[in-house]
Amino acid sequence: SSGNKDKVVLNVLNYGEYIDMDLLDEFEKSFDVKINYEIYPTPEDMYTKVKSGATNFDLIISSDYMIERLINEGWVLELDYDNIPNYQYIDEDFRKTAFDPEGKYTVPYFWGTLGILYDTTKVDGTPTSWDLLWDEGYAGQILMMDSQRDSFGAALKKLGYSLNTTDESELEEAKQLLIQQKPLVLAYVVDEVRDMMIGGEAAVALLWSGEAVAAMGENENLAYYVPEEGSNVWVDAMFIPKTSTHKKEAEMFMNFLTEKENTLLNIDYVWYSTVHTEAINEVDEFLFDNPGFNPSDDILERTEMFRDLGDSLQLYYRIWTEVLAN
Amino acid sequence: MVKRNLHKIYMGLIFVFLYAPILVLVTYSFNDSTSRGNWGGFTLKWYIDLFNDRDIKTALYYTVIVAVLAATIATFIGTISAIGLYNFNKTPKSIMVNINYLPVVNPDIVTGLSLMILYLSTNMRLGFLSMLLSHITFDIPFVILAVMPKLKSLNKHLTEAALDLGATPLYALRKVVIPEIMPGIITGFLIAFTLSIDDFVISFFTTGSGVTNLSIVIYSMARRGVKPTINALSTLMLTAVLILLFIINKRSALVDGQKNNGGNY
Amino acid sequence: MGNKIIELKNISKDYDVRVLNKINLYVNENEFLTLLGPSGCGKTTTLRILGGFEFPTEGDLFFEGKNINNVPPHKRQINTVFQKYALFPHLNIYENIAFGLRIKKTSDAIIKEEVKKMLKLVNLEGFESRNIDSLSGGQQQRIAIARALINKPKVLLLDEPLGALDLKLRKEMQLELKHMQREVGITFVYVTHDQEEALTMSDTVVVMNHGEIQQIGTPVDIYNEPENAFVADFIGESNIIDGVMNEDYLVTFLGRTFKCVDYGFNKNESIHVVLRPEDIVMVPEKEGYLKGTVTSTIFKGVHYEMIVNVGALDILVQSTYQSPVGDRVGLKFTPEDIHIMSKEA
Amino acid sequence: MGNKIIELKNISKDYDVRVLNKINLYVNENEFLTLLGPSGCGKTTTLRILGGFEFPTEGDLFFEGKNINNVPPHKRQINTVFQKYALFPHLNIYENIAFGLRIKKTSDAIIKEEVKKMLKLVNLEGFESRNIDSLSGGQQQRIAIARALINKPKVLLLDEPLGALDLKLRKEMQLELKHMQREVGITFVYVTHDQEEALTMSDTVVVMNHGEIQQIGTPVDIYNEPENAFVADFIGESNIIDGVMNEDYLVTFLGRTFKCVDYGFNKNESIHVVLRPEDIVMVPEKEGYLKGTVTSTIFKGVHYEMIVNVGALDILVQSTYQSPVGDRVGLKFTPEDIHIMSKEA
Amino acid sequence: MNKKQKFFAYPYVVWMFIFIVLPIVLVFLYSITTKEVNNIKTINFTLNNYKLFFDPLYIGVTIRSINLALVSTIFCLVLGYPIAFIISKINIKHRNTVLLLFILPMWMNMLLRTYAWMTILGNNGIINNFLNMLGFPSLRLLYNNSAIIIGMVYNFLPFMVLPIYTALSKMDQHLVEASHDLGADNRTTFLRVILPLSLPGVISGIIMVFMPAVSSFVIPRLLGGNRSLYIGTLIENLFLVTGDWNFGSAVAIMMMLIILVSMSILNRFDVDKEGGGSNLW
Ligand SMILES: Nc1ncnc2c1ncn2[C@@H]1O[C@H](COP(=O)(O)OP(=O)(O)OP(=O)(O)O)[C@@H](O)[C@H]1O
Ligand SMILES: Nc1ncnc2c1ncn2[C@@H]1O[C@H](COP(=O)(O)OP(=O)(O)OP(=O)(O)O)[C@@H](O)[C@H]1O
Ligand SMILES: [Mg+2]
Ligand SMILES: [Mg+2]
Repeated sequence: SSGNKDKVVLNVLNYGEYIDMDLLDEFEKSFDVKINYEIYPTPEDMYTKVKSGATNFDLIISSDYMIERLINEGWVLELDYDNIPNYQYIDEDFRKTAFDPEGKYTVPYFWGTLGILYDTTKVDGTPTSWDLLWDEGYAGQILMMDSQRDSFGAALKKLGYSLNTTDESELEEAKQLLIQQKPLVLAYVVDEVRDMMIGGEAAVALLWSGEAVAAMGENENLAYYVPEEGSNVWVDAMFIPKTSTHKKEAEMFMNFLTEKENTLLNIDYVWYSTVHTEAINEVDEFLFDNPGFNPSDDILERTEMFRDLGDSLQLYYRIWTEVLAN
Repeated sequence: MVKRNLHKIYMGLIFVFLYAPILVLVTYSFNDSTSRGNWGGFTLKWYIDLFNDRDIKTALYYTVIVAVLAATIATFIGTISAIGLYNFNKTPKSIMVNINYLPVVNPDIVTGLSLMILYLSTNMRLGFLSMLLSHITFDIPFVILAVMPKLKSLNKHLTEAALDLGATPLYALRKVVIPEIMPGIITGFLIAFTLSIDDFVISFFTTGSGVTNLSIVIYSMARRGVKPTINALSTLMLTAVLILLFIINKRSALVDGQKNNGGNY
Repeated sequence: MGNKIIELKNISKDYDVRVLNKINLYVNENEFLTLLGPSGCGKTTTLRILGGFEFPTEGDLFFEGKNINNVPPHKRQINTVFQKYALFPHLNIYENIAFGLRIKKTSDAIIKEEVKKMLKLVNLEGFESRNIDSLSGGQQQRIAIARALINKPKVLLLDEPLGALDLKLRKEMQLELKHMQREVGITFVYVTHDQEEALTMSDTVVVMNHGEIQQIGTPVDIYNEPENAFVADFIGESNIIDGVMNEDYLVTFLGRTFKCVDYGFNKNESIHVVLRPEDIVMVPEKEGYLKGTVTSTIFKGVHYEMIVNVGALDILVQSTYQSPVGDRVGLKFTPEDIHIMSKEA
Repeated sequence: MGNKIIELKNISKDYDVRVLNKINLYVNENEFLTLLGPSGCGKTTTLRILGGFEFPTEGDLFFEGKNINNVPPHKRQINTVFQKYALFPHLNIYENIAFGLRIKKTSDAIIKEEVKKMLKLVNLEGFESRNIDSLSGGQQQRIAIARALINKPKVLLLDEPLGALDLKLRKEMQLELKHMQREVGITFVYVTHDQEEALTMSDTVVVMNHGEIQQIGTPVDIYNEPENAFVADFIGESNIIDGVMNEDYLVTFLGRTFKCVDYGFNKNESIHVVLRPEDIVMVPEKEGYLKGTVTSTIFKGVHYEMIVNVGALDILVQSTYQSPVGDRVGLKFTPEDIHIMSKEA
Repeated sequence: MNKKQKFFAYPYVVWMFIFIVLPIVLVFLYSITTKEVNNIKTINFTLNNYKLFFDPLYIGVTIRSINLALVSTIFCLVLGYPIAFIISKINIKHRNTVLLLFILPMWMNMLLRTYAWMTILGNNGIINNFLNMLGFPSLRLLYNNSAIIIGMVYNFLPFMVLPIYTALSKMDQHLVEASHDLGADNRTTFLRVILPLSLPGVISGIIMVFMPAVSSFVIPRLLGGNRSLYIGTLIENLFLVTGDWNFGSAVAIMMMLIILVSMSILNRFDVDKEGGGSNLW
C-alpha cells in the first residue's frame, strides 16, 4: 500500500494458520510498521530456515524444545520486558518454563497437551489410559502421529518412563511397544487427524489438545482426555533471534499480541489453550468447559515438557526409522 | 465402429479418473464446514473470505508471477540452449544433455537444499530473486527436453533453404526454425509453468523476506487443516484457465478460418 | 558467355569415405552447366559445397574471382532449389515464395506482383493460400523453383528440380527454365541424372562418377566424343565392344576388321569400340557385317528397341521397323559410326 | 494373360473436391498395367484404393471376382512400393526386406537366402546391415522394391518406383522388373508419369487426367491411335493442328488439302490433326508441303529437335541432321503419318 | 544447421555449472564428510555415510521404494500408452484441447489433489458411501499400497502420456500403411512397427515416471499413511527432521546413482541412440 522506504520492516516467522491475520494489518496500521510474514510447516523446517540465515528474522513463534535448542546454541536474544507491559497477564506457570527457566527469552503464546481423542460412538466406556492405543479391539481404527517425539512419548509414558529419556533400554522397550502396535494402526499422520476424526474415519487418535478441541467443535461425539499415566505438555512462545535488526519493534509486536482483546481474537482463530490470565475468563462456555482447552490442574501435574535432547536425538531418529521401516 | 466407442469409453474413464479429485475439490469449496470430512451445507463464504485473506493473496501473487516469469525465461533460455546444444559434437552434447538431466533426476528436497546452500555461500539474500532463479533452474531442463526432439526431427534443409534465400542465421532461426519447433516450445513452456506453479520444496528453501507461494501456504496450513478458502481459490483458478482455453480455442479457430479464406492479400 | 563466375580448384570432400575427389571445374557467367552422373556419384555434394552448406575438406572455391570458402550461404549470391523441396511447412505457398523478398523488406505490393508472376511461371496460379502439405510432389517442386527464382540470384543451383514432374511438364519446364536462364542472364548449375535432360538444356555437361569428373564438354562433344567407356555408356545407350586397333583407320572387333575414322593409337592397342544403337542399320542377314538373332523387341513410341545376339555379345539396335523375336538379321554401320576409345582414359 | 484379377467399377473419390471420377478399369492376371498421367491426376489415389489405404467414396472394387471394398490392406494379396519409400527407420536393410517373411514366421535360413536374392536383384549386395538413413534416395527406392517383392504378392502396386533413379539404372531396372514380372507371374500395377517408361514396360497403359481415364490400350494403340488431343499430346511430343475433314481420306489443314488414311468422319467435321515430330521429314524449302523458318534447334543426342515456324504455328520436327536457326525449310510427310482425331472424344 | 549456433548454448553451460553441477558437488561433499562443510578447517572425510546406507534397514527401504516405483511405472505405461495412442488419432483440431485437458489437473496444487483422493478413498469416503448405498460393505481403500499406487499413477500419468504421444504423432503414417501392406494385421503392425518406433517416447515416459515415483514422499505419507518408510521420506526426514545432512546426502547420491544407472540401461533400447534420454516430448 505505502511505498515508504524508511518504514521499519519486521520479519516474522510463524506456523501456518497460527494467527489471526487481521492482527497483522492492525499492527501495521497502528504502529506504522511493515510486517514481512512468513510461515513454516514444522519446527524442524523452522530450524533449518533460521539457521540458514537466509532471512534476518525479527520475531519467531515456535515450540518449546526447538526454542530450547536455539537458546542453547546462543541464537536467541534476551528480551527487555519493559517494552512488553502486557507480560503481566501471562500466567505465572508459563513464565518460567523448562526451556526458558529464568524467563529471559520468551513470551508464551499458546499451550496445549498431548492426549487421546476418541469417538464415543465407537469406543465403549470412558477410557483413561494410554492402553486404548494398544487395544486390539480397535485394530485398523487407530491413528498415530507421524512425529517421533509424540509417538515415543505415548509409548514411554505407558511404560512409566520419562518423555525425555535417553536410556537405550527404555527406548528399546518403547520401540518394541510401537512395533507391536503397528498392525493396529490405520495410519501415521499429522495433518489429517482432525478431519479424519470429524469424518468418523477412525475411532482413536493420538492428538494435540487444540486440534482435539477444534474437532470436538465440529463433531459432538468426540471426546478428549490426557491419559492418567502422564503425558506431554507443550508451550509455544515468541522469541527474538539474534539476527533481528528491529528488536524494539519486535517487542512492541509481542506486547500487541499479548493484549487481552487481541489474544481473544487469536483464541477464536487458533483454539489452543491460552496463557493469558484475563482472556481465559472471557472465552465462551464451550471452550472454558473443555478439558482440551482448559485442563484441570491435576492433569497438568501429570505432564512433562519435551526437552532438547541434543545429540541423543539421533537415537530417537534411528529407532523411529526402525519402527517405520519395519 | 465398436473400436471407436471403446476408445471413447476408455478416454471417458481416464478423464473421470483425472477430474474426480478436482470435482471433489470444487465441491468442497462450497462446503459450509471447515472440515473435509463432512458436508455442512452450501455456502459461498470461502469465496468471500478469499478476498480478505492476506496470506493467500500474497501467495497467489507470487505464485503466478514466479510461474509466469520462470516459465517464460526458462522457455527462452531453454529453446536457445537446445538449439545450441543440438549443434554440439556428439560427446560434449551427450555430456551436457546428461548434466541437464540431473535436476530432473534429483529429489526436489536435495535440489532445494543444495541451491539454498549455494545462495548462502555466495551471501545472496533469499527472496523473490533466489526463488525465481531456482525455478528457472529446474524449468530449463524440461524445456530443453521438450525442444530437443523437435529439433532432431526438423528437416535440416529448411534452415539451409532460408539461408540460401538470403536470411541471416538469426532470421532463419526466428522465421523458420522457431515456428517449426513451436509445438515443442509450447509443450516446454506448459511443463515449466505446471512445475513452477506446483512447487513446494524448492521454493520453500530458496525463498525468504516474506515471499511465499501457494504451495508453501498450503503445506504450512496442513497442520491446522487446510482451509476451504484454498479450495475456493483453486476453483477460481480452474475456471479462469478453462475460460482462457475456451478463448484461445475460439481465436485459433478464427485464425485458421482467415488462413483458409484470405491469402490473396 | 563471359568470365568465370565460379571456380572449383581441387575440391575434395570426405565423409567417412571420400565422396568427392579433386574436382576442378569452372562455370562461366550466364552458362547453363549440368552435373550429370549416376546416383551417389557426388552431384548433390558438389552443389552443397557451391551453396555453402558443406565445406570442402580440401581445395578452394571462387566466386567472381574471390575465395568464398568461408562465406556463409546467405551472403552468397547463389540460390538453390533443393532436391527434397525444403519448403517451409508453416508458411502457405504465397509466403514460401515471398520469403526471400520479405527478408529484403520489399513492399507488399511488389511482393504480391512478383509472387503472382512466379506462380504463373510454374503453372500454379491461384494456389497462393494453399498449404504445402496439400500439394503433390511435382507441385511442391515447382513452388521450390519459384521461391528460388524470385530472388533473381546470380547463380541458381538446381538439384534435380524436375525429377518429380511428368515428362510433358518436364519438357515444358526444361524449355521454360532454359528460356528464363537466357532472359534474366542467370548462371545455372543444374544437377540431373537424366542424360537427355542434360543434353537438351546445357551449354556444358560435366559427367561425374564415383566422386570424380569423367568428362567436361558441350552436349555434342560428350555424346559424340565420349572420353571413356563410362561416359559412352552413361550418355545414351551404347554398345561397347572390346577391340584392337590394328593401325590408324583400321580396327578389329567381333572377329572382323573394319575401316574407321580414328587414328593416333598404338599399333595393336586394346581399345573400346562404341556403336550407338541408332547408328546401326538392320538389314537382311546376308547383307550384314554382323549376323545375329533378335532376342527382345520393345516398343518405345518413337522407335523399337531390339536386342540382337551376335554370339559373343548382345547388341542394342534402334529402328522404326520392328523385327520379331527369333528373326535372323544382319547389322550394318558406316566407318563414321565406329567410335574408338582408349581403355585408359 | 488370363482372368480379371482386379476390377474397379465406377470408383470415385472425393477429398475436398473430387479427385477420382467414375473410374472403370480391370486388370488381368499377369498383366503389366501402367497408370500414366500428369502430376496430380489421381494415380497415387487410385493405387491407394487398390492397396486398401483409401476407401472409395463411390463404386466397387473386386479382387478375383470378390468385392474387397472392406478388406483391410493386410488381408489383400497386394503389395505396394510406396512413392516415398516408407522404409522402417528402426530396422536395418536386412530386416526391412525380411519384414514380410518374418510376419509369416518363415525360418531364418530361408529368410536369409531370400533377402540375399532380393538384394542381388536390386543391385545392393552386401548392404544387409546398413542403416536406412545412410542410403541415397535411389538406393532406398530399390530396398522398397525388394521388400515388397519378397512377399511374392499376386499383385504388386508400384508408385513411381524408379522416379529417383538415374536413367541408366532406371532402364536396367525397367528391364529387370519386367523380367521379374514375367518370371514370377505377378500382376503389376505401375504408376509413372514417364511416357517412355509406360510404353516400354506395359502390356496395358491407362492414361489419366483430372481424375478421369482418358484412354486404355496397348502401348502401340495409345501411341499410334490416341483417342483425344490430351493423349496425343501427353504421349510423345506431337504437333496438334486444327483441321477439317472434307470427306473420307481427305483433310484440310494449314490452308492445304492432304490425302490421309482416316475415314468415317462427318463431312466438313472439325477435327484435330496429329503429326508426330519424327514422322516429319525436313526437305529443301521448295519441296515441302509446308514451308517455314527454323526458330530453335536442340541437340538431344539421338537426334536434333527443331522448331519450325510455319506462319500460324510452330511445328516440332526431329531429325538426325541439324538445320541452323534462321534457315528456311520445307516439311514433308506421308498420308500414313497424318492422324485424325475427333474433337469430342 | 549453423555451427555458430553452438554459442547459443554457452550461457546455459555456465548456468548449468553454477546451478546444477555446483549444488550436486556440494551434496556429494556432504555425503563424504562429517558435519558441516562450510568451514574448510573442520572438514573430515569419511565413507561412513555410504557404509550406513548398506545397512539392511536402508537397503530394505531402497528395495521397497524401487518396487513401488516400478509397479507405478508399469501401471502408468499400461494405462498411458493407449491414451497416447488414442490422442494421436484424434482429429488434429481437437488434439491440443484434449492434451491441455489432460495437463490441466496438474495445475491444481498436488497436495490439494491428494487430499481430494483421501476424501474419495476414505473409510467414510465417496466410494465407500456409494458402496454402502448399494448395500455393499465398505472397502479398505486408503492407507495401503494400492492407495499409494493410485496416487502415483494419478500424479505421474501425464509424464508417461506426453512423450509417448509425441513419439507417436511424429511417426510417418506411410510406415503403418507399409506394414499393413506387407501382411501385418493391426496387432503385428503395432508390435513390429508402431511400438518400436515409439520406443524413445516409452523410454522417456518410464524415466519421467520412475524418477518422481521413487523419490516421492508426499504420496506415501498422505495416501499410504506412512505405514512403511520409502527412500523419499527417508531423505526428507534426514534433511528436515533429523538434520543429518551428511547421511541424507549419501542417500540422495545413491538414489541419483540408481536412477542414472537405470536410465543408461533403458537408453540402450533407444533407437535414436542419442544418450541421455533426450527424447522427452
Ligand atoms: N552427410 C553424409 N554423410 C555420409 N555420407 C554422405 C553424406 N551425404 C552424402 N553422403 C554420401 O556421399 C555420396 C554422394 O552423395 P550425393 O548425395 O552427393 O549423391 P548424388 O550424386 O546427389 O546422388 P542422387 O542422384 O542419388 O541424389 C553417397 O555415397 C552418399 O551416401
Ligand atoms: N489426403 C488428401 N487430401 C486432399 N487432397 C488430396 C489428398 N491426397 C491427394 N489429394 C489431391 O488429389 C489429387 C490427386 O493426387 P494424387 O496423389 O493421386 O496425384 P498423382 O497423380 O499421384 O500425382 P503425382 O504424380 O504428383 O504423384 C491432387 O490434386 C492432390 O492434391
Ligand atoms: Mg543428389
Ligand atoms: Mg503420386
